[in-house]
Amino acid sequence: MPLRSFAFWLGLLLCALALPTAASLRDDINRLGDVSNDTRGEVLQDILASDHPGVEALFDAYGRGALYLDRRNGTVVQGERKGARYELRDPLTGDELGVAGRRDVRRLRVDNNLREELDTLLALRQLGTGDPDARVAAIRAVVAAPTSGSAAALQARIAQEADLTVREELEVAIGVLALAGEDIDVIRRSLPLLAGRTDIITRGALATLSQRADVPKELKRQAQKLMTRAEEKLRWLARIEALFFGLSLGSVLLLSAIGLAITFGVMGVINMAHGELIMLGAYTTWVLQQVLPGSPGLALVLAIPAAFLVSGLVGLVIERSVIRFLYGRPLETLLATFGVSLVLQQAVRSIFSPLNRSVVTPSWLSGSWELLPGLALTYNRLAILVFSLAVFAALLALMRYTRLGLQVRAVSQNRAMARALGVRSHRVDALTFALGSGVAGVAGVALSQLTNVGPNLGQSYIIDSFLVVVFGGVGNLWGTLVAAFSLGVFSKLLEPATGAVLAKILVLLGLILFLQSRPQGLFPRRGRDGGT
Amino acid sequence: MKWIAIPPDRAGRVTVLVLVAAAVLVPLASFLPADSALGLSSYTVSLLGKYLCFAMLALALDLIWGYAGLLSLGHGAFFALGGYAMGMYLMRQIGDRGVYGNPELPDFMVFLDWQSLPWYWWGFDSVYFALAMVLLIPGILALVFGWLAFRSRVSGVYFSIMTQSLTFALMLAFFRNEMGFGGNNGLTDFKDIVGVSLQSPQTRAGLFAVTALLLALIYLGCRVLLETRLGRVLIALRDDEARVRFLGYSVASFKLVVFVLSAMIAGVAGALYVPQVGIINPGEFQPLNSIEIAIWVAVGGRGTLHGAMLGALVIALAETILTGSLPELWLFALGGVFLAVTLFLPRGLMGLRSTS
Amino acid sequence: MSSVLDTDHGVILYLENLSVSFSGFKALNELTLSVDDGELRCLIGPNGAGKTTLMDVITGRTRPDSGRAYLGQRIDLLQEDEATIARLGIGRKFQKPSVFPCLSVRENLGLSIAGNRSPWQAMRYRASAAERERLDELLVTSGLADERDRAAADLSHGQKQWLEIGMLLAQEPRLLLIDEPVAGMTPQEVERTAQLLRSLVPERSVVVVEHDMAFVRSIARRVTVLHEGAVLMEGSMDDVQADARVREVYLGESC
Amino acid sequence: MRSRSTLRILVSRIAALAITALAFLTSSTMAQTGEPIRVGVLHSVSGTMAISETTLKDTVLMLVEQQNARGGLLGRPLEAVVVDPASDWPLFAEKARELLVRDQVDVVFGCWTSVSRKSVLPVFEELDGLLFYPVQYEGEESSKNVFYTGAAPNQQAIPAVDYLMAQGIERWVLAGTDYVYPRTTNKILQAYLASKGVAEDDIFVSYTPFGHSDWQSIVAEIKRFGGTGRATAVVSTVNGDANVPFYKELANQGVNASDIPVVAFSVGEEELSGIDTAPLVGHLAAWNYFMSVESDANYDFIDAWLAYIGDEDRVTNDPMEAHYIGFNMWAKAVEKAGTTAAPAVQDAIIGVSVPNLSGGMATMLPNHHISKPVLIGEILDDGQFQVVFETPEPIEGDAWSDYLPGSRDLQADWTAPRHCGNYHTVEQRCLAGDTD
Repeated sequence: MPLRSFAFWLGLLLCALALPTAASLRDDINRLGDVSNDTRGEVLQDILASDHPGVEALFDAYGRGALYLDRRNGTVVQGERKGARYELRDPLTGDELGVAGRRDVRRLRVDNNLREELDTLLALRQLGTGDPDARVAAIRAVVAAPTSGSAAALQARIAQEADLTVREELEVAIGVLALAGEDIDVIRRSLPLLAGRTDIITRGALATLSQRADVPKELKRQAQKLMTRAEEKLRWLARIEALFFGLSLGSVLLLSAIGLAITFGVMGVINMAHGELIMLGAYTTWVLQQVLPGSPGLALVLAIPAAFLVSGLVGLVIERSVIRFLYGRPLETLLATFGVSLVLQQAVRSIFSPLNRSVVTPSWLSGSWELLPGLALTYNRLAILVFSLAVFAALLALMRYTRLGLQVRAVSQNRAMARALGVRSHRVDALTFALGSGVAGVAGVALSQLTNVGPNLGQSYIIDSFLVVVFGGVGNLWGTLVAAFSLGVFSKLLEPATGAVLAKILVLLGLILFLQSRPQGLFPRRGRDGGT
Repeated sequence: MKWIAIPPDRAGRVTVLVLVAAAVLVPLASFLPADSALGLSSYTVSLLGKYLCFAMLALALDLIWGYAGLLSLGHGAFFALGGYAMGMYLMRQIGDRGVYGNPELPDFMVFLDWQSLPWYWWGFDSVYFALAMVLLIPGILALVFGWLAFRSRVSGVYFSIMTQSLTFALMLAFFRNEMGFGGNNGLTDFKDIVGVSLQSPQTRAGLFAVTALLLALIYLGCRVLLETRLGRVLIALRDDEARVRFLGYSVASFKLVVFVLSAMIAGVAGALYVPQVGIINPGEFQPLNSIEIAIWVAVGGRGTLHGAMLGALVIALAETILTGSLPELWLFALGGVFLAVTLFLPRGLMGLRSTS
Repeated sequence: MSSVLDTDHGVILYLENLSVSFSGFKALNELTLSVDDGELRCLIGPNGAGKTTLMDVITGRTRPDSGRAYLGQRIDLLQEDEATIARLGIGRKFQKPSVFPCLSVRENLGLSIAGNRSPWQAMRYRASAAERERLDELLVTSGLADERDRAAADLSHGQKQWLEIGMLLAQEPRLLLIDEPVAGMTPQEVERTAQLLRSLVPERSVVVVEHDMAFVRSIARRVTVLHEGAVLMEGSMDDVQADARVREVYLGESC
Repeated sequence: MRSRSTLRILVSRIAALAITALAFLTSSTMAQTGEPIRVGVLHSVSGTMAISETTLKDTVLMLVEQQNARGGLLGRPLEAVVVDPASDWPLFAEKARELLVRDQVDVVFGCWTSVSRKSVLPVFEELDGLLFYPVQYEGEESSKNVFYTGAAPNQQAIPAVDYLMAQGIERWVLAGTDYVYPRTTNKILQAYLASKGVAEDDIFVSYTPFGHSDWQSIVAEIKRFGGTGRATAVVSTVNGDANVPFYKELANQGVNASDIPVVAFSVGEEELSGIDTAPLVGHLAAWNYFMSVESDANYDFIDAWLAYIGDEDRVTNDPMEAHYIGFNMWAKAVEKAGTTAAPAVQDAIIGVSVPNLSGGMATMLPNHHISKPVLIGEILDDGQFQVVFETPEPIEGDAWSDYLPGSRDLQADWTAPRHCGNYHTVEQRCLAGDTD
């Protein structure tokens, strides 16, 4: 059987090589401009069979909706909208074909069904090419949307596949496809292959099988059992996943609060503009991505120091122009910095428009890392978790081992004594505030990967940030860390039972109650003056 | 007219005089044709009524911030709760005139398929019950929150942050439709108050007069209260809390009394605000609103009740003007005012007056 | 309330094995001390010896980790908060003058006059004739009769210190704790303060913390030296100054 | 006597101060040349809703300008009066009163959120003004004074679900922000799906707060719900800022449009311009208009808009089309009635038909809603939508849903003789409330 289908494919390949000429490929492409759903498959097959190197790019453009019918001459071209005009290119070669007005072109209709069709066609083609990961992806794509030839193609591939993991994937894929088939024996043989698999496709195939009327009871029961076992495994994985979600939320809280842990915690400045400093960091990311249009990833990495500088500088200006006149008057600082926050918000609105800006997620931060089938941790969350810990460690080291850190601690504990010892306390104040602000900016870079970059970004984090710092114990960096992660995990454990809204309310009320009984937070700073 | 002389200073007498005069003259002017020299349109009357509610709210905050040194950044919560209590009464007044003609349930409950009126809506058919709730709900919340906070000596910025979290939590809660307060839309489409139509110019004029007179009364009451030993203790508390404690005063109970009182005044302001603007919704719980109250007080001048009221009027009027003509500048202006007042006018407009 | 204060055995303050530590640092270390009724006692000791912490413990501001503290025979000070302790009869003067700057001298004293301290009473309070008389008397005692209507903020440093002592007296305490009363005073003011303090005993008991040795010598019969959170020695000023250990502790300290 | 005159001076001064302050605002609009027809614009240009509403304000201004270029209406020029309710709901009521009482406008185009409409509704009814409301909403309302040119649930949600059912979807996630529009829409959809034989276990409802940013758990739950092997779709009534983190999380957790498509009712071209669209490709939206609609009317509209706003990268969207339709309907009705007086326009406008931008005609119905086609679009990489389905006939907007028990029997009809926003067809009477 594998041999026979191999011959079939070989034959197909030969036909493909022999028949189409460049001219007929063009015709096929132009036929896409006016083709019904029923015949489209054939046209696509023909185009694929031409084996032209530009086909993949063509299919990709088609799937993205970038193919247009040029109404002036009836040809199909690739187009890109630039304002009111469209820049046209040859879909195969990429040669420029001039510009067209809105009325000159019509987009070739694409939808999810077509995209799936294109993906499958390309996947079949890629079964034998690329690295093992790409082959696995191709196999999955084939199984996700099987066509009549899929099983045969997979069978043909398995004989040649050398890589063990890919081979296993192929076997499972063939098994999954077999479950949908008529042959009871094949089904019986395939079922054991699927034991332990938790992915959606397998479970879907099992579920369909267990519903079928034309299958013996005993097979259905076996499928049922496999499903139950998979579900049990998934439940466990869900618990691990929930923990990860909690830690991830905690890392966001940590990032948004950690700058405040410096300005508020160490210096005692109530900085209501903290959220806006985060926002500035996020906008810095956006600006850098505009400056470096082709490489969003590089822009993101560069944004980390850039945002630190931008927010740090703004923080420095705020400290020098406002806060330094208000030391020892915390409530006045609160009001004044709130004024600053309004001004910053409106400034951003006036400069960048009130609309949200779109920060691109680089490809290496998209998607997820599949730890186990059924347990995948998203890269962006994972990266932010690691990043938050790195920022924390850096700050901790800075406070503990550097001269500035020493001076900051000295000034915050006994300003007069520190000054007597020659510490220039004003300079330390300014630098500390700039440091806390800069860290807020860095947090903004990370948050731009998770949420909207808009003028209101800061507002949504300010209350949480203060609560985290107060909950952890003012002046205690470790407290901030513990507070952020415990709040994150706690919210995420509550959420399934109560829903997101109630979970948030309960966490807030719980915090208020906790702080009423222990106003000093989890790790109070105990000193001679009793702290307050 | 001797009772007017109770506030010993001129500013106090002028404040009361202006309010009483407004209570009489604004309603009168509203019945003159709107285009005559002294005539006021219904729009202006509601606008002035709204300003007075804000002034009352500012007064409430000044009582605890200016005198007892407690900066609540959640006073909007008490205002909103008073407003909701009044709103619930106004909803019950609609009766079967809602769009579904259901005599039992407000419209928003009908179309979300509620079967019966939740228990916490019981009693709001009665105006007396509603008025009691206007005072009691903010009062009890302040009592519980204050008792917890003051007992464990939460003060200063911690108190501010916590009150802010409180109003934030309440906002989220009231946004939930399952709470039974109309969710995001809140309560609206009111028809009558104590049996008379809310839309009639007489009612509008009456509401304005009641607001102005109540504000004058509350102002007087607060002035009298602050002249007593209680008032002295509050000022002492603001300036040196430890000393007061070592004099043997139970600081917590003094704070609690004035906090509850202030919350109730805020509740009354909210209750008067709702029928005049015609809607109450969870947006009133926004932390931003509460911070704005602090700005009114800071602009007018802390520790002088009339200063706080003046601050509220000035800012509200400026907001009306600026959001109309230069909306983009409004936040710049407001932010600038925050900065300027804290940096250059620590005693607000009142400070300006006493130094010149 | 002060009726429960029972000094039958002649002791007004009894502290036993008090320990307080702040993140590892022992501010008080098994300190034991007693003060007799009607005594004027001075506490001296180098910086960090635990003098202020000791006052904090007595007045309820700091809770000790262990130990006992009694006022008279029966009142357990560790069970009460600051306000109650103040009402029980302990008055405290802080190192920095602590008066209410926005209130007048009269009002400052008026607030301090013993009486019911509840908010409800405060709302209806009207000064009785006796209380007004007492107020005038206090104004004279603290030497501020001419300043009665001035805001406390406008007083000189010394006047603020006297006002604070006057406020303490208005509370009618049995025991006064006074932290560095003469720091920053002119010699004349120091002399007047010494007189004032001497006039308080023996109706009241007074504990004074002071660095100014001349001043201590001028008022105290008994002096307690604290060092590293414990009592180093106790005796007359002469004994103290003759003691080798004390000198060693103070070496480098200017006195 | 003396004190009384001081009082009078005081009060008149205060009143005069307030009046001059308020008059200052609109001094420019008070010009009396040629008795212009005043068109009020009640859209927030500051605050949280400015993101969406500023565009609508500009749209109305453009329409007014175009109308003036055509010679105005009834031989009179049009004059726009813009106020800013600043995304503050009570302020909406105040500004509506300002427009109707002080500026004496003849018609108002405005509001976006339901709560802002609810806030101004009593004002319009009291002062008998006209309001054109351009945004899709939950229905359950019909006022004599309001014309609803956005979609009612049966013009958006139900056709979208029908389309997905035709695509083979069997399990449904109804994900929404916790406020009235999603709650009502989901109630209607639940009833509708049940009527189509969908089991209760195959529907999963989830609500989140405004601006929700942490979607990890909910997306994981959606994945689990959709992981049974039966085709699943998400019907999203998630509002505003919460959409970006929602779609990002979907993409990162590997939920693609081919596995679990999401159909949204409040994500349009304008919203997409603030989102990285790459991971969204293939997800759907249901509207009555897309910028990508291929018709000459649409091309003209887009060209005019880009020229007016002076920025070639701007987009058009559904609520803009609603204003376009509403404005033209009003203009036509005014011409038909020969006056701008509210009662005459209310009578004249019913039955008026104007072209919509997707090529057909929109008609004002007796229930003050309009008939228009429903389009389903799939998101493309460039932030535009590919129309994948269009109802063959225009759908008539329903004021009262057929799928809610409380409103099934209600009907709105503002033509004579019924003149009623909530006529009960069983009890055969007009329920109290909206009658005059």
